[in-house]
Amino acid sequence: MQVTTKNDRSLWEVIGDYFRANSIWMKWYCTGCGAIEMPPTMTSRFDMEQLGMGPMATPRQADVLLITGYLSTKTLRRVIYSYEQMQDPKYVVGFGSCTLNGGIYYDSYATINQLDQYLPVDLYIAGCMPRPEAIMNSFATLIEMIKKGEARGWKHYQENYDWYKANQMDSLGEVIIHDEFHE
Amino acid sequence: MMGSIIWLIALPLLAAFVSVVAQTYQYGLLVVTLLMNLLVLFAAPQGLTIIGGYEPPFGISLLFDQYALIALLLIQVLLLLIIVLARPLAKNYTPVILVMLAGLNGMLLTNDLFNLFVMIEIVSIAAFILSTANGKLTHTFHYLILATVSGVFFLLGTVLVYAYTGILVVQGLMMRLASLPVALSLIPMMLLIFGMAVELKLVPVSSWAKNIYGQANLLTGPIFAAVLAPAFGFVFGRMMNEVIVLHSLTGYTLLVMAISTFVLGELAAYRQTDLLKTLAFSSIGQSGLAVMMFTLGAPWAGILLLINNALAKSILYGVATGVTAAYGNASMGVLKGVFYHHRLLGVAFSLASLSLVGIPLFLGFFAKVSAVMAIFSTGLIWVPVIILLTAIVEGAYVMRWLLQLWSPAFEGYLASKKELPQKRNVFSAQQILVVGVLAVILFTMGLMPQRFVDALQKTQPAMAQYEMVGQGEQQ
Amino acid sequence: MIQFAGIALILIGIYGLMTTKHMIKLIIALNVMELGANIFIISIGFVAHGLAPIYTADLPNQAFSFVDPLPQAMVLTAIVIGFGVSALGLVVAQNIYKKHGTYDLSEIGGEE
Amino acid sequence: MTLMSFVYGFLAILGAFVFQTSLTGINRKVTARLQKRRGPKWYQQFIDIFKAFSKSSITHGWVYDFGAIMALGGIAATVIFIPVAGFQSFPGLDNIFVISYVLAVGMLGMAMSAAGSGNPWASIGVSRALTNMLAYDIPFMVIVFTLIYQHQTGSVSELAALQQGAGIWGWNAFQLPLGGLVAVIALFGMLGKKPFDSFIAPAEIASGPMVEYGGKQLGMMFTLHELMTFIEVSLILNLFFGGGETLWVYLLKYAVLYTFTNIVSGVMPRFKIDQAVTFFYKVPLGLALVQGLLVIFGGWGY
Amino acid sequence: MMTMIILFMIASILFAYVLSLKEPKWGAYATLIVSLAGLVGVSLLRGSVGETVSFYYLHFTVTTIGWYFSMILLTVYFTATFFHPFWMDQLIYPAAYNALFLLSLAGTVGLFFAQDLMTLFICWETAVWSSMLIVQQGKSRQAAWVYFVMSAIGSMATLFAILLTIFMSGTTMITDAFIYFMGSPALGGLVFGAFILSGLTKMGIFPFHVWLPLAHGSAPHTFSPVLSGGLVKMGAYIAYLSVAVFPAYQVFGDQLMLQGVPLPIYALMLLGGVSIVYGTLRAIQQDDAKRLLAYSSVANGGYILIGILMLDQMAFAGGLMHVLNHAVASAAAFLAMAAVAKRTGTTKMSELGGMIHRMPVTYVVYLIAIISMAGIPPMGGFVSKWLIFQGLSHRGLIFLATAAAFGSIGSYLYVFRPLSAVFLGQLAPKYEKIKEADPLMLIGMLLLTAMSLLLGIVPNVVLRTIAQIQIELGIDPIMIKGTITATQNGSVNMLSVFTVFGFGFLLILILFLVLPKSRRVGLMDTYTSAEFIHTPELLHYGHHFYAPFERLYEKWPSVLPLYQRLSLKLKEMGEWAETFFFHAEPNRAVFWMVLLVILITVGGAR
Repeated sequence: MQVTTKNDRSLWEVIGDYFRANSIWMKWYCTGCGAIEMPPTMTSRFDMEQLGMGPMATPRQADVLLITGYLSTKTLRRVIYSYEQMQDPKYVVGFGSCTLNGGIYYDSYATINQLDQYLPVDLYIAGCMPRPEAIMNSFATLIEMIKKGEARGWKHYQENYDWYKANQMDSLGEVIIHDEFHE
Repeated sequence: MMGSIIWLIALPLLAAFVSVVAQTYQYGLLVVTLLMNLLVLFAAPQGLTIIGGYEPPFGISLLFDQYALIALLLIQVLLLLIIVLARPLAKNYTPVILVMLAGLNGMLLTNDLFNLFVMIEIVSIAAFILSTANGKLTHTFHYLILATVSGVFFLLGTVLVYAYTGILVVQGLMMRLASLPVALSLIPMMLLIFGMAVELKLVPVSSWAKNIYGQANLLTGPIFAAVLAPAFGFVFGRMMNEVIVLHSLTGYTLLVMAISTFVLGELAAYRQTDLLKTLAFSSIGQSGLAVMMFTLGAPWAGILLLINNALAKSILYGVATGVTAAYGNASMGVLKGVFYHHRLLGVAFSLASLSLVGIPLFLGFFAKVSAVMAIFSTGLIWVPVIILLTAIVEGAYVMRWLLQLWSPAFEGYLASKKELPQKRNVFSAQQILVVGVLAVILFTMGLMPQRFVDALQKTQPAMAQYEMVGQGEQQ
Repeated sequence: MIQFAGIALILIGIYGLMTTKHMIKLIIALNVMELGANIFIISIGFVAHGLAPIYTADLPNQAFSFVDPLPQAMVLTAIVIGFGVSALGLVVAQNIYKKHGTYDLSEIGGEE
Repeated sequence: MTLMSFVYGFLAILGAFVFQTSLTGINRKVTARLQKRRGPKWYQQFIDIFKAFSKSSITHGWVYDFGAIMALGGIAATVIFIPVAGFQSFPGLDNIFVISYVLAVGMLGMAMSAAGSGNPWASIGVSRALTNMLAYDIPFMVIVFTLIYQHQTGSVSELAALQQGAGIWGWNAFQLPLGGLVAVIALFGMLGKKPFDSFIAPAEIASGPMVEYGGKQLGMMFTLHELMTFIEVSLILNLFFGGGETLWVYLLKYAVLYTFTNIVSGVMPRFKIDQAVTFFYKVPLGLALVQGLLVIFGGWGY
Repeated sequence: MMTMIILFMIASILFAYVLSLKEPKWGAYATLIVSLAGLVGVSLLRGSVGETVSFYYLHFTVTTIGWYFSMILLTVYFTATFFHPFWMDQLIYPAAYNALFLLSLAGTVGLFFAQDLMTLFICWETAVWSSMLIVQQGKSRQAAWVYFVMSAIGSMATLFAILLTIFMSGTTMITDAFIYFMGSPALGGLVFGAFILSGLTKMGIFPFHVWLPLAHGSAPHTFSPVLSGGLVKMGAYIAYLSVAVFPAYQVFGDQLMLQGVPLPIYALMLLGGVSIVYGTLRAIQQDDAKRLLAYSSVANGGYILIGILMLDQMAFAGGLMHVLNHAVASAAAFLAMAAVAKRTGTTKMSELGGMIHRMPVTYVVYLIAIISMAGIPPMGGFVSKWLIFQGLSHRGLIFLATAAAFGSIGSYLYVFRPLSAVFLGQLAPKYEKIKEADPLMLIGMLLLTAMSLLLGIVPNVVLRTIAQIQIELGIDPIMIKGTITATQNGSVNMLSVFTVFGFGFLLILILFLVLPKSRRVGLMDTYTSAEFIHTPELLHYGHHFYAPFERLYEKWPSVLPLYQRLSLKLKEMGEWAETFFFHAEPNRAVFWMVLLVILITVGGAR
């Protein structure tokens, strides 16, 4: 796996990155128990809006895909589908141990262990579960990364699309499925 | 020789006797008689024909005026066309038809009240026999009983008139009767009215018409609806203008009977799902309308309605009975879309029904307009309201049938190459021609209504000289 | 007096016409009614002590009056017509009987 | 209609955008304070909009783009019609019906674009938005009819000018208190503020008409929302609160009115759409009719 | 000139019929040419106002209003004929269709030029029955029947009024006859009510609207535009006659006045208001696009009625102009639906979707049409609605204004629905292969589209004629100055509005083009909560578009059952009559006869 490190942004991209860093709209993919940490982060005690962050209803509008916990293979398909519907530049944040290494489900037949095998994760938040403080802290980090143009996972995904696709297919069989409800 | 109007009665009678003997030439005889009658009609001078040399108060006389001319012409022409149309059936009934023709002509011509009774009875008997052609004898029996009872009433009325006035001459009888005290003239007038009511199909004695008209065949349907009905209508018009004195009681009774005949007949027609039954009730209703016009002292509107109805009904019955015979049933489902195969018949039928309803560009419209205008002048504004409201009902059922008969399928059906119902043979080319001729007559009359109405109005002064007397009584 | 007899017969006929459904009886009622009418008509022309309205050579010379001949002529015609109608009615009734096996209209019902 | 008119018009659009967007940002802070939060920066709304413009985008076909352009174009044009403190780029075009119907061009464009995306949520959102419009516009229109009848003019600037000079009591909101109340309630509906915001319910129908927008189209929609807010608040301001004698008074009144709606909506729950319709037809429409009848037959306000 | 037109019409009917018998397509082209010739011929009549022609018992005269109405009608007829060649194989009686089409055209044009009342009625009925026979060739016989019956109710009332007028006044000339009633308000009221009834039924005003959705919805697709855009406008002409030529305001002068409107006229206007609301609500519910448009005609008929009945400077002009605007817009919308139906075979919105990707031009036609219909600038519909609003608010007719506002906003709801469900949204796979409508059809539709647009940008072209009509009637004409349309309480310059709108659009277009280009994705690539859906039909939102709103009034009673019940009652009465008076036994009839004889004898003896 080849990691791109080039960072020669044009002026427009620098300006764009400034805006993107200060306005982080998230699509929460609340797959696991981690989602329970989001409401306190959003409401008056921690108030994520002061960083320009906020939840969004659809992936089209969102900049960040937040995966809050373990991902079963069935869910992963949908995560990938959602990710591909997001507009560039887009960022993936893995939330909690489960996305990192499988967490307590590390030996489950139904979940995946490492999210970055399938999607380009820009930032992991470790912990089981991470507390709001950790979340706020890591988002501050993400903002810095975006500002500096270091959060380039989306570009990496484009460049290594085949590699990601192969991994996805390896684990899921097929990403877009025709399930029993249709046809 | 041919100049005498009496041939109109004599010729058919003669032909009737001959036809019994000369079976093979029956049909030809009928046609020839009718054609000769037409000749006589044009050749004979108008005026009073005295039979046997007795002056009017004593002997029988025939009155041939513009009014009689219109009626006779209508009847000869229609009967001629109908027997050509229904040739196979007419062959079996030639003597009856000839006798009936003699009776009809006599009925319209006679100037003697008792003679009128006799003629009416002759026509009735011929009609009974003719109605057996429908093959439903109970209905014939029904008709027979009712017509005879009313005939007895008419006879009694005639006799009473004679008893009170001493004369039986139709022309001018009203003058004499009007001078009688009301209590005296009431009963004969009422008896005369009821004597005619059965043949005029007035409610409540029109029950026979439902089945006689409603199960008619190609011969009886047109004859009953287009020949007998207008003939009796014309006779009634004559009676209303020359004989019958309306008092407030009889006048309003007659008016109510006429109106309820019109309204109830059309309402009953509205609910029918059988084409012939619908037409039967329509005939009843139309008859009520014409009677209403004569009652209200607007004879020319009545005449117009009678002519329109006769022409329209001859076509409607001709086509309807023909189609019914071919397709086996007159119900809505069976006859759906039948005109798709019979375009010309369909066009004639449509013309006739549009005219019947009184839709503009056709004769019926002018008839209806004349009727309403005539009623306005009597001051009874509510009567036109009833007429027009009922006209909606009439239009509704006629249009329902028209739409049903015309549309075999919906838009795009033919493009999808689906099958339509089978075509069956209804009429020969000759028969279609006859229907076409009738339709053309009706249509042309609608094209020049003004001339036509003017001609009718010319008959007005001659016959309405006593109108004011009756009106004075009525109001 | 004879007029009332005629009217009574008419009423009897009408009663029959309204009540029975038997075809033969209906025709009989019709005949009774016609008979009544005929009697009534005759009575109209009746003149007490009148003579038959026939001019003959040996007419009495004293004052006399004819019976009105016209009603009689009418009755003659009416009887003929009545006869014709009755005959026709009976033929029809018989044919109905052949077809349906009854003379009673209510048993036949409506012929559709 | 000179070239300068167009320049003024452009400046009006720009000014309206800048002013309203700042105000929105401030009001986000106000809302946050209501909820005991710190809230975003006052220029957060600008960042959000520009960020949307900076992202890549997708399109679902030409009507998706065309609708968006038509929407924003129509709304931008409407801004030009709005008289601000008596100033108009194109004098004589400020008839109230013209404004409210030109506004509809924008809404139609947006609806078209949203439905053109093929997403059923967008269609549901549009259906709710239109229903909502049917609800709030009728009472508002009735009051507008009353105003026109009373003053015999349909020009917004004239109606605004007529209220000035008599101090605060000259405002229609106080002259016709029922009407003023109806207008303010209708303003909530127009702005899509709670409790009448079911058509963009994010958790239920994924933000409704906006569901498929991302990138520049989303940015355009945000811009559209700011401009539309400007038009609607200005309309109510001109019709019922006397407009403004000078630009500053106008902007001040505007800010107060907008903040007021924002504060109220901050503590409101949300109506279902049929509830909104029932509410508008029961209370505001009734009040509006009563007000109208009082003015027309009772001679109130003369 | 006039004689030539009449003779030409009659000849062309026969010609088209014979030609269609030979080859239906030629007949279809003949209708196109004939209606074009009629359009040109009538447009030349503008200069000869006052010319009279008698033809048999029919008398015609050229009037400004008649000219205006005929031009509208002929335009609609003309544009509809562009579709005829493609429909000949769909029809069961193509020859009759072509002939009746021209006959109804002749009837309507004759109606507008009628000089006397009989001619008026004859032309009216001719147009009615000929169009009824055309409607019959569509999807439903019942529809044609209901159409005829409802028309008959109106026309019989009108016939009554006409005959009474002729009888009372002794003249048949329209302009002279009605003056008689100035002296007798009671009779005048009766005549007014009866006369306008046919107009009400034809326009589909509230209790008489039942025929309209049925007939418009199931007429042949090529004739629905004519019905909605053309024939309905005959009713507007009757309304015009009964308020402007019939001295209604004078006759009702001693009645209770509501804001300057006499109570009877106000009541009629309220009916118009009810039609607006009712038509709007029902249109929102429909699933069939044609029926939806038909109900929108009901609503728009309400506007026209209110406008014309106002008989003032503003709303009257608006009403007359709305006749034109709605004719053009509605015809275009129906034609667009016809084009869709031609390609897909259905007009049911729940079965369609995504047509824009296959028929973009048709879509544009429909879009412009509905913008005009909803009264959104810069299309024609706005100007007329604006004038009506101005008039209403000037007089302070608050309930009517409420209804008008409801209809106006409500129209956004219902016009958007076919736009969304038929043209936008997901394209079903079975329609993947369909093509854009035929160029000839497109020409017809685009003509109407161009007209809608022009009417919106330079409405004064038409308003000049309307001002002329107003001057002839002796009321204040609408004020026109250059491109400015002015009323007593406000003015509008549609050209400026259009320019400003174009300016805004241009600005945003530039912004859009400057920003990076978007990536094209498929229609199915939409946000579905990450669910995989592969059936476009399932992802199409076409059923019960406004379900929450519809639920509020779905239980409201409909009017049609009332008529059905009435029809049933009539049938029951017929059955009753049959049982009592037409019973198949002789005894009963004898009983009745004798009973009556005895009763009269007894009555006479007393």
